[in-house]
This record gives sequence, C-alpha cells and structure tokens, in this order.
Amino acid sequence: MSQLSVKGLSYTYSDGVPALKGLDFQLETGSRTALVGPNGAGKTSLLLAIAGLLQTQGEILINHAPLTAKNADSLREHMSFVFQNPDEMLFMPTVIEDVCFGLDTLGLDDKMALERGQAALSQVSLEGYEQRSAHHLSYGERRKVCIATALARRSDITLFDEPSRELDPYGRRNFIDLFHKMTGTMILATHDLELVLETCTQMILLDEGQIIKMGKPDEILGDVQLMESHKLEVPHSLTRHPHSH
Amino acid sequence: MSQLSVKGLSYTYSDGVPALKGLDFQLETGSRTALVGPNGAGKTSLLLAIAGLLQTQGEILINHAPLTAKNADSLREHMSFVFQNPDEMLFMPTVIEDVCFGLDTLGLDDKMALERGQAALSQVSLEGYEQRSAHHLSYGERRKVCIATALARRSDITLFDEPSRELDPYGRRNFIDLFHKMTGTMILATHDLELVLETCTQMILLDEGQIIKMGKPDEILGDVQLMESHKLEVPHSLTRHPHSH
Amino acid sequence: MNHAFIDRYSRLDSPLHKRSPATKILGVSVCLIALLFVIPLLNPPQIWAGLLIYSAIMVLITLSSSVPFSFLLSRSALVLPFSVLIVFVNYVSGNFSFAQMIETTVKSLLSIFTLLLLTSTTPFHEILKQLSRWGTPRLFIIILSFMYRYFFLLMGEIEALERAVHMRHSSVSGWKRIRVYTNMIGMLLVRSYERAEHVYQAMQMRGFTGDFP
Amino acid sequence: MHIPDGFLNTPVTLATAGVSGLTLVYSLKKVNQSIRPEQIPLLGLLASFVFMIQLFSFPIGIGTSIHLTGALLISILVGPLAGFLIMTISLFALALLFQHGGMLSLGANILNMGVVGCFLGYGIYRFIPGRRASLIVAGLLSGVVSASFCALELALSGMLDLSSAFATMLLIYGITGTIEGVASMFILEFLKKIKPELLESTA
Repeated sequence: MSQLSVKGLSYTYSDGVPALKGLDFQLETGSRTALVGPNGAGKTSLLLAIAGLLQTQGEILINHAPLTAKNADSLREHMSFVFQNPDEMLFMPTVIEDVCFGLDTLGLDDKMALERGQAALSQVSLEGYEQRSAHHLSYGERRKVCIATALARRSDITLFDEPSRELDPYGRRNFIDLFHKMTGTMILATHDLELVLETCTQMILLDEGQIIKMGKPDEILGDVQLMESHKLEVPHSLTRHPHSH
Repeated sequence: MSQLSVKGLSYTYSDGVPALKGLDFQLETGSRTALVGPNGAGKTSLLLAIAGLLQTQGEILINHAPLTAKNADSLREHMSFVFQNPDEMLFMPTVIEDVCFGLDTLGLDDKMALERGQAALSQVSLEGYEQRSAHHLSYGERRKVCIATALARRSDITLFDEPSRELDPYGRRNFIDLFHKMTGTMILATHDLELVLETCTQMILLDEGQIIKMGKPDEILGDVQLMESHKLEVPHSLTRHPHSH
Repeated sequence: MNHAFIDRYSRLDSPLHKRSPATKILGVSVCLIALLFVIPLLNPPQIWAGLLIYSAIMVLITLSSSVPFSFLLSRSALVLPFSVLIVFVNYVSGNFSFAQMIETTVKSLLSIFTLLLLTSTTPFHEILKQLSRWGTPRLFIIILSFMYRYFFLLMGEIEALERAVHMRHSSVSGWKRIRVYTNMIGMLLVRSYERAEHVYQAMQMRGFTGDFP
Repeated sequence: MHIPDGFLNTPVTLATAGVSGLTLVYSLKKVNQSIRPEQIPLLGLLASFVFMIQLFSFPIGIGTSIHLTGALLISILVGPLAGFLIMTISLFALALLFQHGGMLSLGANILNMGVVGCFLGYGIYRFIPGRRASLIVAGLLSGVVSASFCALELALSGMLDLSSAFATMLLIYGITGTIEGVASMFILEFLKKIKPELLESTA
C-alpha cells in the first residue's frame, strides 16, 4: 500500500534556480526512508514539498489523495515535520503549549490534547518539563520537545530534517532509540550516513534535484564509485577495517 | 615551546552555573588539539576564554604573555576564531569585505589587506567570489569564507568551533584538506570524532567543565569504558569491523 | 546585561508567588494609582507620611516574597540617571526645588519597585494569560508572546556578532563603528525575516490557518 | 527618552494615555483587518528586534546616553500602523520587564516615540523625495518633535521650565534623531544589497 506517491515533482526557487527536477517515487505505509545527498541536492525542498509548504509542479498523492493548495491544510493533519532548527518550531511560552499546539485542529478537546501532550513528553523522558519555557532548555532537550510535538500528533507520515545535527553522540543514540519506537511512515533527510544505516530500510540518493538511485542503504552507501561521484563518502562502518583479513 | 598555557582556569555563567572548573594544560607551538566532550561540557566556553572573550578566573598565557582585559585586544591579533555559525561571523555586504575586515588593525594598508584577502579566498577555492554577498552563498561556501577570514589573518593560534557541523561529506573532506595545509597552533572543538582522528595529534576530553583526560586521540577515543561514561561513543573507524578476522 | 534573567525570581516558591496573577496585577495597579495619583493630592507633610506608609507596605510585601531586596533596589536605581538629568536641567535654569525633586525621585523608585514585585513573582506568560482573559486583543498578546520568546535568541545572536567583531577588530570607533553596527543590525533583520518564514511553516504544519488559540 | 513614573502629573498622564490608547485601538483594528497569517511571527520578531535595539545605549557625554528607537525603520519595513503596534508592544514590555519608562507614563512614551516616530517620521519619509535626504530629515524632525513633546509633558507637569529645558533637549534629540536617520539609511542600504525583496512592498 503506497502511502506517498510522487510523480514528476519539480520546484524552482523564487530566483529561478531549479531545486527539484521531475522526481518520481512511491513510499509504502510504514516504510523508513532516508534522503541523502550533498548540500544543495534538494533534500529540504523535497520534505517541504511533501508537506505542501511549497508551490510545486507535478503530483503528490498522500493516502491516494492528490495534494493541492486547497486540501493541503487537511492533508497536513496526517503529517508531522521535525525541523532542522528547534528554535523555529518552538514558539509558545511553555513546553506543554508547544507540544499541544494545533492538536485541537485534529479534533481533540483540551483535556485529550493535554493527555496526548503529556504522554508524548514522557516518551521523550521529559516528564515534569510541562511548564518550562523552551529558551531555558539545553539544545538536546529542545530537540526532544520537537520530537514530542510530532509524537503527540500520531501522524501517518513524519518528516525529519537533519535530526542528528548538533547532537552529541549520546543525544544521537537517544534519537535513534526513539526513532525505532515511533510508528508510521518516516522520511529523514540527513548527512549522517551512519544514522541512515541505523534507522532506515531504504534510501533515496538525491543530487542536483534528481533521484540518482533508490534502494537499500548498505548497497548504495557501500558503492565507493557512486558515493564519490556525488560528493559523498562510504561510511566507516561499511568500509573494511585496515587490519581485517 | 608552549604557545598556550592555561592554569586554574574557571568560568561561571552569569546565572551562577559553573562552565569551567579549574583547567590546567599547555599546548606546544604548532600542535593540533581537539576538544571533545558531550553537550554542555564547556568546549565553547574554553575556546571563548582562550580568545579573551569571557571574564574568567585563573591564568591564560599566550606566547608567555598573560591574557588580561587590557591586553586582550593586542593578544587577539595573534589569534583567529572560526565560529560555529557562519552567519554570526559574516556581516559585511561582500565576501571580500568580510575576509578583509579587521586586517587594518594588523597594520596592513588597504592594498596589502586586499591581496591577503584574495590569497585567502583562492586557498579555499573561492576565487571570483569577492563581490558576492556571503548571505547568498551555500552553507558550505559560507563556511569556507569563515575559514578564509582566519587564513587571511595568518594567526599563530586558530580556534575552530564545530567546523564540520552541517557540512556534507564532501565539504567535510575539503575542510580536512584545508586544515592540513594551514600552519600554526590549532584548537578544534567538535562532536565529530572521526574528524578528530583525521586532523588532530592530541585531544582533551572535557566533561562538566573539567579535563577528564588529555592524550592521543586514538587511545582516548578507543577506550570504550571511558567513552561511555562520558556520553560518547567509540568512532566506527576504531571499532573492529564485524567481518574482520 | 542580565538579559537571560529578566524574570529570574519569578519561579520561586513563596506566599506571594502562589497568589493568582489576577490578584497581583490588580494589586499593583491599585498601588500605582494610589502612589502616583492619590498621594500627590495630599498636603506636603501628608505626602511624606503617605510615601513612608507606602514604603512600609512594600517592605512587608517583599518580606513575604523571598525576592532579595538587593535585586529590587539595584533594579529600581535604574531611574536615577533620569532624575539626575532633570535635576541638572532645573539647576541650570535656576528653577530648582530640592524637595520636589526628592519627592519625584522617591515616587519613581517606589513605582519601579512595585512593578518589580509583580514581574519577580509572576512568570511573564502568566501575566499575558491573565491579560488575555481580561479581553486584551488577541493580536497584541500574540505579538507580545513571540517577542518574549525570540528576544533571548536575538540577544544571543547579537552577542555572537559582537564577539566576532572583537575577535577581528581591536578598536572600532567613529564612522566605522556606525557602519559595522548597522551592518550587524541589517544582518540580524535579514535573519529575523527568514526565521519568521520558517516559524510560520512550522505553525502551518501543526494546523495553524490564522486563528490563534 | 523613556519618562519614568512620578514625573508627570495626573492630567498629563491621562491625556497622553488617551491619545496613545485611541491610536492603539485604531491601529489594532486596521492591522487585524489587513494582516496575513504569515506576518504574525514576523511582527513578533520585529517587536523583539525593537526591544533589543532600545536596550543598546551609546554614551554621548554629560552623563547621558542615547539609543535608537527603531520606529522609522520598522514603519518603512511593515508600514506605520503595524510599526506603531510593534513600538507600543515593545515599549510596554520594556516598562514591565526592564524598567525603561514607567507603567502609568507609558501613554506619554508611546506618544513621544511611537506616534511621532511611526506616523510623523514615516510621513516625512514618504513626502520628501530622495531616499537618503528623506531618511535623515525624517529622523531629525521626528527626534526634535519627540523631544519637544517630552519637554512639553514635563513642563506641563511642573517638572521643567520650558524655555530653558527646551534648547538642551532639542539639541540632544536633534543629534539622536539624525543618528537614527543615518543608521536607518545604512541599514536599508544593507538590506537592499542583501535581501532587496524585503523593501519591495515599500519602495
């Protein structure tokens, strides 16, 4: 069952530079897909396009419904987006208000929304943080609040833009554990190729707005020639160790 | 010959939380040292302290001269700092103005400053970018401009805060190549443990404002117990590959 | 500048902190009106008595708040430069009444002290919520709460920009200083615009269509 | 110049609060009608921005320091009505959180900096042709008018002898206003180079 289907998707920045050039792919329900590519490949644009936040050409089907300017608002009810920069996602005075922001548009009353929000906070081990404000939290904690906002929505599709950026190895490990506990279809744009290997079952290699290859992460990331021709590197865990054999 | 000597260095944030607690270490001229530790360990505070940008307790000697509020300006003439976020360093309308900013205080006239700036831009392969605005460049290019500002100063000591953050593997490789071409004493704070192995000859493991260990990167980073007790992970290139032996 | 801690005592636990924001806002309003509108109606000796009684009340309230006096007094003293300026201008013009200046200065000190008791015992967002319950227009409250949220971020950015300048430039002065600082402000504005775009996208993702709760 | 509480008498306090209050009600109504949802976070960020630049003071001698108000710049960027709303909100927050200006004298401060800076400043800016000259004249005149209002309010409250105070205040605020105009000019030129689309709506 394909949950997301993209046909001939193109997008051009307002200065006329093309960002996405006719992409076609389908993602199954429950799949975990990494978007990988050099800076400027179009990863963030693709995530924004799927979320209906850009004016694109081509077709995007979400749960078989075409995404248009008109129904973007209602289709977004099935999606969550965890942005690169937590400070752009957290704008309410307290943590719990941030986590519950917008839950009313999903048809939840205040009490249900609060319960969901608290459950989400405890999933990211931030119980007791409800009344604190985001600007008093550490970077890792702010990232966790962002993930909690997505968890509280219980979306069919969750989009992550560079989730491990600026996290120390421990915070990154935490994220990976949480990611495995989450349900639904996940799409994750990242430069962290080791993260791809630990979290995703398939990946899309993007470069200059085009899909170069779609397939299993270890096969694509292990292909030295392919990686080098797209300004990437085979991650260490896939290279043979100098003193093996 | 020690170029930088730190004795009993302490720093407390304005809210009373201690950031650095009595650090002692010395760095030789031309050494390349990584500062490693979890978020909040005090890495950035230590870099800012060395640059004389914080009000600290204890002693910092740069080229045997004690750093004080009075001579910080003149000692900074021997130092460069590449910030975490390029947007915080680049605020002039054009790239060349950013690169040449402050070169006049090093006693260079406009013509010499311009030559130095252009030489620095060509070292980072950004010839022809002089009149562009840094704001319109890609992230990787902006990082390169930041490095060029440091190169143009030809400092004895260069400080880097998270230089590989947000760079794609290719941009990161570029940075490593440039780093090896640079001269002088280098101090580099990072979460990217593979980067430490590729660039530095020694490292300082920091946690909670204290030096846990100072020594060779492969020895410290390869110590599973030590890494885990400080919220870090042994980098992949130091772990034995599953199918070796 | 202690910017990160502008309401740093607002999360303590004291009898005054536990009072509802409504009580405290109303209380402060009544106090300020009494101090600035009612006391001045009295005859000169009574004015001094009034100010003395008012001060005593403030001391009692402060004692029940566990907010340090030193903090309240040092912040209240921020009004002194203005008083000094007015005294100076009046002194030059020969239109100088010592008693009047002391009275005015005491009134401003007490007025700031009173407001500080509110902001040091009530988190800012609680004040906003209460104002909103009393019918303050939505747009006013929204902008105010965004302002508070992003102030800390902007301060961090301006500090970083200043550090970047100090790092490369020992003494920026005169004309050049204006150029450098206006560039910094311009850069900050550009980034604010871009951040605002992203914030709006994040709001849209969570169902925001223009109606703010 | 933020007038603290205690310096204005009751009639002046009430009159200035009335004028500022009515302007606020009007601008809220107008902005509410015309605002697009995507502008909401922007207005908040700009309020934060004004709040911040008002905290940065430059010493100018004789124990006095000045700061920019940001009113002219903000009005050019988002229009005088939204600009006034942003100024009002920043001044309210400055009084509440930073003790810059009193709470009951807020009406007077909004009148001096918000009404004058946004409406008069912006009006002059639009009226005089030539961007550079118009900005400097707008800055200078709104600074002078703002100082006159401030002096007048203090004089009517019996705090100042109008004739003597006037010259000093006009001099100081003529300088401040000119600096405000020049700074706005440099900032707008920077924006024009880096992100010209910000100025399209107002060009």
